[in-house]
Amino acid sequence: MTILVYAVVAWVFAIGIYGAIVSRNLIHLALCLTVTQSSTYILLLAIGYKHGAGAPIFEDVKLGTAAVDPVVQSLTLTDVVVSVTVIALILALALDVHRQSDSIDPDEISTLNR
Amino acid sequence: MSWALPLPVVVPLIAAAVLVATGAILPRRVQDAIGIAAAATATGFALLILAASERHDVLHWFGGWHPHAGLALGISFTADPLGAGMAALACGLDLLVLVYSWTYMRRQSQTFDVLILALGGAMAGFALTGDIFNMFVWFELMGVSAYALAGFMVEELGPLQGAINFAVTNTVGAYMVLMGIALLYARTDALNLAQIGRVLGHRPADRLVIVAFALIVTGLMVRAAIVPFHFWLADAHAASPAPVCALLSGAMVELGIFFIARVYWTAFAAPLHAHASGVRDVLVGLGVATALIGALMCLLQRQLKRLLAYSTISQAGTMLAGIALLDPRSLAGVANLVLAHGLLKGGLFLLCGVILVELRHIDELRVYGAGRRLPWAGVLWLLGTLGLVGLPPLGVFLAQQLLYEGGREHGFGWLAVVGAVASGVCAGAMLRAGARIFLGWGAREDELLSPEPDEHAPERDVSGRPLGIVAGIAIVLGLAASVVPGIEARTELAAERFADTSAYRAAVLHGAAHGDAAAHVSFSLLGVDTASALYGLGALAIAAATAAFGLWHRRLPPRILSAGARTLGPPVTVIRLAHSGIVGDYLLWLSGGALAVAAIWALTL
Amino acid sequence: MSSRQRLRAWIAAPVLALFAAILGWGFARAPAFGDFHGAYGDLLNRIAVPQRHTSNVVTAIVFDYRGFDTMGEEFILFASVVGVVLLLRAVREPATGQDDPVASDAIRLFGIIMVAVILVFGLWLAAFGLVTPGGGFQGGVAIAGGIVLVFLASGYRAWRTFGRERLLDPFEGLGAASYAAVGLAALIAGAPFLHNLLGLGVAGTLRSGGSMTLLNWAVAVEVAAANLVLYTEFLESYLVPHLPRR
Amino acid sequence: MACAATSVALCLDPLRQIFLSGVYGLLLAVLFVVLQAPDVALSMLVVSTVAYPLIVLIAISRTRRERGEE
Repeated sequence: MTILVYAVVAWVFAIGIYGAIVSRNLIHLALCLTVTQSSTYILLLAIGYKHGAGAPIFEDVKLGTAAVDPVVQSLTLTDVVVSVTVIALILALALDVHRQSDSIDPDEISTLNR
Repeated sequence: MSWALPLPVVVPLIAAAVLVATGAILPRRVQDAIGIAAAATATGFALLILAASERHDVLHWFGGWHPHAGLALGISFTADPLGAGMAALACGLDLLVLVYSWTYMRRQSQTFDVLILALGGAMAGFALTGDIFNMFVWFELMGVSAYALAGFMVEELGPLQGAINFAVTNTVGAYMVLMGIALLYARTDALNLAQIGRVLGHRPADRLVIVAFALIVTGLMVRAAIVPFHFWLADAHAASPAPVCALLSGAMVELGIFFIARVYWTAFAAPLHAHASGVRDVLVGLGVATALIGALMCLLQRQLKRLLAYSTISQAGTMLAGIALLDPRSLAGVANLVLAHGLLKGGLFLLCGVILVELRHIDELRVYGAGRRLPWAGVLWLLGTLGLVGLPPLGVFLAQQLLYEGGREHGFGWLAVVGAVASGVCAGAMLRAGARIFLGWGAREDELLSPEPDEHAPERDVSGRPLGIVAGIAIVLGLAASVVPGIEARTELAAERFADTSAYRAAVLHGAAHGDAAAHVSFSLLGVDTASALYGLGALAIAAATAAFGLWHRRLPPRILSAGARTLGPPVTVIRLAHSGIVGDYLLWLSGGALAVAAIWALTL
Repeated sequence: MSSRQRLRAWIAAPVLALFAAILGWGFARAPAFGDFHGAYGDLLNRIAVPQRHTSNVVTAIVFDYRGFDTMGEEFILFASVVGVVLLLRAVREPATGQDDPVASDAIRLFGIIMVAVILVFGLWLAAFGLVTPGGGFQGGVAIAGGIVLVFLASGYRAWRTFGRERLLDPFEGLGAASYAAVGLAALIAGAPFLHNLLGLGVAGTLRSGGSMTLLNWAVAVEVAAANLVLYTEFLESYLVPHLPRR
Repeated sequence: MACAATSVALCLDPLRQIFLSGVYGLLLAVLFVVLQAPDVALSMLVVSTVAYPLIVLIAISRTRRERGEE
């Protein structure tokens, strides 16, 4: 189980970057970045998980009941916000690029050829 | 002084938010004034913190969550002189840039000020934080505001592409950092750097620590523009407005380097102690490669901002090599280099803005000779160049002297030669460009230089003179950075404290005073070491020769020229082609580089 | 697909496979899945409820123990939205004579009912964040989504009159500023930045958590406004007719 | 999980990709609930069902429409 979880994290991280490298569309590239980022969510939450423990919310639960690690969850929350913002920025850039060049293929828009 | 620590971060951020909230109400000039006032306040507080931290580390626990039995509950800011100095440099440049933009960006929207303020606050937070996840937050805030600023000129394709390359590569770098942080948390249950260091110090590094270290350092190297993670920098710089370049090159790149040092000394020094030479070799290698490739690419540019950008890459390589020596003296050298280079390069980029405003182009062949009517700008350009080459005893000279001494102690004496060559070649390119623009020397055409899309000048009615004054302030401060009395002793003392991991831990986790309040800092003048002076003069000679070659290479005998083209041509072409401007290529380089770094450490450590 | 791209794909595959392998090699020394006993998290799980009077420990961390991270996070959102406004300004020229994209009244009615449901859900999410799962961020996104639907359902013209500069920007700026201001207030009062000064209330109720409640609402306002600006900007870029390029 | 991520990353048609990434987001949210992280699951849910699709769809249709026009 342990190996499986961490293998999935490594795989998702790499496949997201692979998708971005071969991407022919900036919007597609942005979504690939969300895939890469999702591996960090899985990693964080998987690290903090405890078998048989509940969520770190003690509303109807007696204090002192085993609960999973709350810190990683708060880190993941921040991470989710970060991902939205980056995607929004890249999409905005993609729209501008499209307006200038009628293309959103990163290979076609290169003006910086040296 | 503890109360002042959040202010260099919070004041600019609140000001940014207020500017947006009042965007429809307040006139533009009032908003600019608020922004400048906020940046000035932040700079003032950062300098205060710097002064206080000279005696002992200043700590601030957010929310009042002091450590519970040595276990950090909340987030801390920890100011030691190097961190506080970084923050002060970032805030100061932010202030200069805002003052500059008062004229330069006159017709632009207020969002420019907002993003500059957010970038400034983020840089200060990044320099001061003592918590690794908090570092990630500021890393992203820096990134997000900088990506948008890089794409500021949306009417052109070049800037957009530069911004996309910048955003995508740095985002992937950030994910690597985050993954490293998650691994560290899995091992140590801690996010505070001091605590991470304490837990990791219990036993030597294993695979997890090595992979975490590789991920974090790689992510930071993306931001610090180290080969082969550097591609974004030139694209982003070539296209951003000059004041944005000044901030990116003057402070943001250096912060990436700074945090590599921070994270190494606080967290990884103990577990990697046995492998210090392995870490050193890889990082020195990358630094040297960066310094040389940056210098070579710098030589091939004719667009001034791209030229300066490659010179930044080259200097970043020297900084990384200095940090990689893992020795306090070299660290002091790097600190001085960051200070002098930040001010000089910031000033030179601002000067590019002046050239663009006055001469309408920033391509050295297009404005050939046109700078004759701006002699003062030419003098500033020359001064900045001399500062960057380290003419004894000005500019980066002190930094290089310390670096050379540090290198010799570890058997890396040859680093001095590399440094002299790299800074000499970069300065040579700058001298060549300056001579073409301001003196009209040399040939009008130069087939060695890469053609670049030119930049559209901003409004016609902007006068360059007030802009030149701001640029001049930065350049003069940068020149003087070496000769401030006592600065050598102070940075060396500060670097020793920075590297004193156990005292740092005791200060953060147990509130022990770190630093020697009674330490006597003399105000002695800089002692110029003969060997370093010779290296400095040698670099200057290389610069002069490079510039002369650039200007008059057509007059060389054809046989020599063709022989040179045959031997040097192919490698240069390959390196040129690698800088393709295509984001997929850059990501491939990035993952290949990350793989190489991680694999070398995995196999050798 | 050009040969360059094909070459890139062929090189990328082994590079990333090896990279994933190295990651997995390092991960193998992480604690076994489900067997993590972090001192930091366990300690917070024990002390957060008695100390902070909130039943949701994650929220206590987000708004109190590590509230400063959240401030940075709010400003990331803030800066990126400002950035999007900046980047899309060229696309956003004044448009003329836009037709309402939705014509049918029945659709509008359905939309408005849906919106009411989503809005209530969003407010509920935001309000009970200190008690149950949820909080300012999740609530804010939901509220923003609801408001967008209102305007999509009731016609785009209504949406435009809503006005980004006059209404949304102030909210966005104030949301971000007030988070920092709550922190600064503590500093001015002589306590550390973001210190929880207000009474903590009774655990499990809406008014528990002291200044965390304020911070939570600041985040809700900021997130809702920021998302709305984001949607407005993207919608504008969509609806504005294609302008000739320079 | 890995399969879903792979399909998102390798799906070359943007429209299909946003659909897949929505499904992927939902899967992630379910996984987070299983991992006892309801807060994170909720934000994943609102982000992947409200925020992403809205802006991405707009971006896609914008770029599509103009290509059709010319």
